[in-house]
Amino acid sequence: MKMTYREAVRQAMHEALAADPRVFLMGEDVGKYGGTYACSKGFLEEFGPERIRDTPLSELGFVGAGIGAALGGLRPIVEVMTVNFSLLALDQIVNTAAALRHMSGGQFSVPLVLRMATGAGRQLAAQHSHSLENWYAHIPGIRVLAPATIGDARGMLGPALADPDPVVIFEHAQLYNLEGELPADWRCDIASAAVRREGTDVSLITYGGSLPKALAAAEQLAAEGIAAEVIDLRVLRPLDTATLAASLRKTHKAVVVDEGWKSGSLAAEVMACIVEQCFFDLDAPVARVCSEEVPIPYAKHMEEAALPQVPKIVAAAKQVIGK
Amino acid sequence: MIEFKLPSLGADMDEGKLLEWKVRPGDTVKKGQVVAIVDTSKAAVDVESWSEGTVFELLIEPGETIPVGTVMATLLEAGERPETAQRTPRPAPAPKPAAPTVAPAATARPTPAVAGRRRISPAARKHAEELGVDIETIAGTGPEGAVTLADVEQAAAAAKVSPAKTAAAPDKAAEMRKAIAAAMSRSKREIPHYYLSEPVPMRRATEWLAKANEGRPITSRLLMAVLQLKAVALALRKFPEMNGFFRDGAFQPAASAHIGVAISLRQGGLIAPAIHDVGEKTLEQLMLDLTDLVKRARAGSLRSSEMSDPTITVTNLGEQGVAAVYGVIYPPQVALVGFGRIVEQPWAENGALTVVPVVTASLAADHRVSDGHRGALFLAALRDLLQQPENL
Amino acid sequence: MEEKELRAVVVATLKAIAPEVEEGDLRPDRPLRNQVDLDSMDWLNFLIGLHEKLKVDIPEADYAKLVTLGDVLDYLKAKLK
Amino acid sequence: MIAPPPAGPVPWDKGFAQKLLADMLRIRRMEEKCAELYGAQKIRGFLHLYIGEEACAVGAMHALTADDNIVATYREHGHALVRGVSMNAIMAEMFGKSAGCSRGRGGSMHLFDAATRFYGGNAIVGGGLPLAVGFALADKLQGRRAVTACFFGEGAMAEGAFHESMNLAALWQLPVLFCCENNLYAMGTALARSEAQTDLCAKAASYAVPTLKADGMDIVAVHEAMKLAAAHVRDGLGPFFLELQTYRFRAHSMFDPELYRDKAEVEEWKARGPLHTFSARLKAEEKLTEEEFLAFDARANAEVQAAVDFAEAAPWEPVEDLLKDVHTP
Repeated sequence: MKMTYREAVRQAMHEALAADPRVFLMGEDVGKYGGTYACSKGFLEEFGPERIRDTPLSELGFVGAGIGAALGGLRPIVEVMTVNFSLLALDQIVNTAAALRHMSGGQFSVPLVLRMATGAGRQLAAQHSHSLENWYAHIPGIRVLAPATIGDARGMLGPALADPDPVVIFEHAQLYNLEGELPADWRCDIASAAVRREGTDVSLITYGGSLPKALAAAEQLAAEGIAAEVIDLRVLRPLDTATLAASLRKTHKAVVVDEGWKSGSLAAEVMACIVEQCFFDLDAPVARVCSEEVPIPYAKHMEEAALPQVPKIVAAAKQVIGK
Repeated sequence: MIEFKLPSLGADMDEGKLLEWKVRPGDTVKKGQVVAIVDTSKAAVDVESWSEGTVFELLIEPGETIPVGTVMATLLEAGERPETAQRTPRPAPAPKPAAPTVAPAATARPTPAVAGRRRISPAARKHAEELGVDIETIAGTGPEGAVTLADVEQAAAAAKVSPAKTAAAPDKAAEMRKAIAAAMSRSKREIPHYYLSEPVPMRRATEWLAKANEGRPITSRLLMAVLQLKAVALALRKFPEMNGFFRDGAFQPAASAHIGVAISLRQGGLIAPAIHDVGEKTLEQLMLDLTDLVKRARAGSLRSSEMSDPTITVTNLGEQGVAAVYGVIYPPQVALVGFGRIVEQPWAENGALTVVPVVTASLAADHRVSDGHRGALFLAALRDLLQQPENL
Repeated sequence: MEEKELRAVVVATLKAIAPEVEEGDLRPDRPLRNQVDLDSMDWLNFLIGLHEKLKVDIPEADYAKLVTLGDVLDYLKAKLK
Repeated sequence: MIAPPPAGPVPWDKGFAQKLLADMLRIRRMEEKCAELYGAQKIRGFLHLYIGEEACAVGAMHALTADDNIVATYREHGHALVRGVSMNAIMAEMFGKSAGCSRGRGGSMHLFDAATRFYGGNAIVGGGLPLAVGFALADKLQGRRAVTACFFGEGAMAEGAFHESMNLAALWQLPVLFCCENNLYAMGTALARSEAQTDLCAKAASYAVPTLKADGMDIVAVHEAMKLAAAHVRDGLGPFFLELQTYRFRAHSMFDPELYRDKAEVEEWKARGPLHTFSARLKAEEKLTEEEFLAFDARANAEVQAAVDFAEAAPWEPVEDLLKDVHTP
């Protein structure tokens, strides 16, 4: 069945709200406005204002409230419009949601799902174009997901809500308009990475909004006789290093594509894992293609120069292959 | 004629579906008037006209989805008459506003090859061990001359294909040629060489050597080369700037003189493995070391440590060569001493002319580390040492 | 020792050091070191080889006499009498 | 709450009154052109227009001096223009050109201009408030007699930044003029669905800060109230909270479906629009003729067209400058 990524997110939330009365949706303009990215259009009319709660612009406040409600026996889905605004709520996420189970000696768990848009590419300039998944993937106590396909957008929410601990779902803003077939086996786990394209010459490792670029790069490389394998991390914490190792044992070369800034990026963590676990399988230094380390500029050609692009991925792949 | 195009109605909107026209051909339109309702992926939105005129043609039917910028309708400007106006064909999608193309910034290349330690990938090293291939003899074809898996597999295959050692030799020689080429071109690219030479009268040295060898069985006879090596090592004590490595933009003097001895291999190629601590060894010990080194070099069983840690190199053309040799320094070393052929030459001394065996000693040195003046003093010291063989 | 046998020993010793040498190519009347690339170490090893096989001592002073293959053979014949 | 200024005839001479009217017209025509340019994909990203709220920026800015600091929000084109940033530089910025006031890097939401102490828009709701407190602190500690005026919408009053900034400013008696442009909707959420206490002055007063409310559609009321507030702050009597009740005639940004308000309400506010009510009042008091109005309008449209031509012709920033001005790339 053909649908957009946005529609897949909507169906996932609709199914959760219909199936479990404990589930409710809270966030800025999720109700009357239908959601900034129209993922909750029609929910207010169907489920009522108690379970579809528009919030004031108080990110720290309503994310903290979401944590409290989860502790109080509900299953909240809190939508923080974008990762850019989640910075205001980081204290509640890091110091309460992530730490509580351990801090309370195992007494409490926080079954909260946080959804937020992420990434750049629409000329929204520096304050609205962040890609900070790596900040969240740094924190023990929360699971971090990056659905990059229609199937994952539809399938990840269920298991995330069933998880007794906090789960943060990053939806890249450029993916909402992605259109495609919903695979029959959309039900999925939230623990493993996925091989989106088999290959033997180099492993392109990526996640979220960069997956389409990595697949396009693999397409170009194939035309030049280079068989690139594309790995979609899906889960940014904990990283599925087993899938990475299996791929490296085959290709011996890797390029990590990550829209975050290079220093301390998720790409850096993936590279560290590869060097730690696959050192003797490496036939070339691991390369990475990240955003240029600059606040994302507004002008289109400057934003494009700052972000990872297909030509850069192809060049990096050729470099590690020594072509 | 005014073309009314589908405007962009949002940051993440590339196309829109026309739901309803709010005007019909012949209607007049004022600035800011809503003329249509278009469904973006998020909501139905009123679309205004920014120009004034009378509607002439509606080119898109409700229900059609068109990309942003597509001509949807045409308006007649004041004074234009429908009869004379020219009909517009079905809309072709408007081209995207052009922005300058972006050259892909080159990804950061790994730091340039640091000479000395050879660049061998972990996988290649492991695979070589598994196949029992000596990794040191494999020239790299990977990035920056690194030895890669493919190089190991090719070398292993080559070894398997030709059982006779010599048959494999040409491959090995070709690979060695590549390694030498890489080192030499890097040297010429990075090291600002300066060259000096000095003729050295060798009568006293040759006489001393002949007398020394008289009392020795043939198996422990000394060659002139060891005298020359020892002289170089002793001279280096007063000129440390000739002995060491130039790495990461700075000179690192070596604690002792590990002298690389240039050895030519029978099937072609040249390597310069090191004799360690030459300054501290007797001539007899140096002769033993030299003999062993040449034998193992030619048998291809040198240890990798011997290959990569000489702090200076001496090249000696022996009896067949020419009068003088000006060599190319082996990076990361900073100097190379050359000895030409010992030749009988007329020599003026205290006004009298005699015939004396003479060798031309030459120095190629790295001008980043030492200057001609110090180089000349070093050669002079070498000249004086060679004329006191008894002190070597 | 017969002339032919002596010649075989000399050539074998030479090939041990310079495998690429072909006996047929060696001209007995032309300087040996112009026909075969022998540096000072090779030459010393060649003489050491002859010394060990033929139990003959070759003082350094005599080196000058050993220019052609013929010289070497004559010198050794004289030594072996 | 201090009594609002008396109604009655326009208490200004013809020249001053016409100056303010002209400024409102300049903003209106610029913003209308921006809506058109957004449709034509010349302006991209997010665009928040000020149509309907012009009286606030014009009335307020004319009560401030060159020494004062200005901190605004992403709905900032009007504030920047009246503060003195050239329309050419603003338009070029929205085109993403290097001749823009932020060299094409900020776009509509991030206009900056050191010369006029215009410390920018801000895309984070309430993001500018703590900044304003800082400017005021610096001025106070350096004995610099100036007002820091920060503009924000009623939506920002739900952010922690608002409460923390108000308290700091009140606690340390800092020269901050909190100017709230209450346009009744925070994007898609009406005031009553966002604030328990919808009387914004009462909320602000809880920080022991004097407050004043004025009709944001009446430029006279806005200007006179702002003069009072600015004088209070400039005299070192501590911060001041001014609420300007206004309304945006267009969507929050380009475009939202405006499901959250009905069309009748929009028309009702349009009837009280700042431009035509003020020009009618001036005509009635013989301080403006129709010809003069048409002349101001023509001049405004010419200025807009010149700005568009300037922006169209201005060069793009060279890609090689991507990492310029970032301290530790």
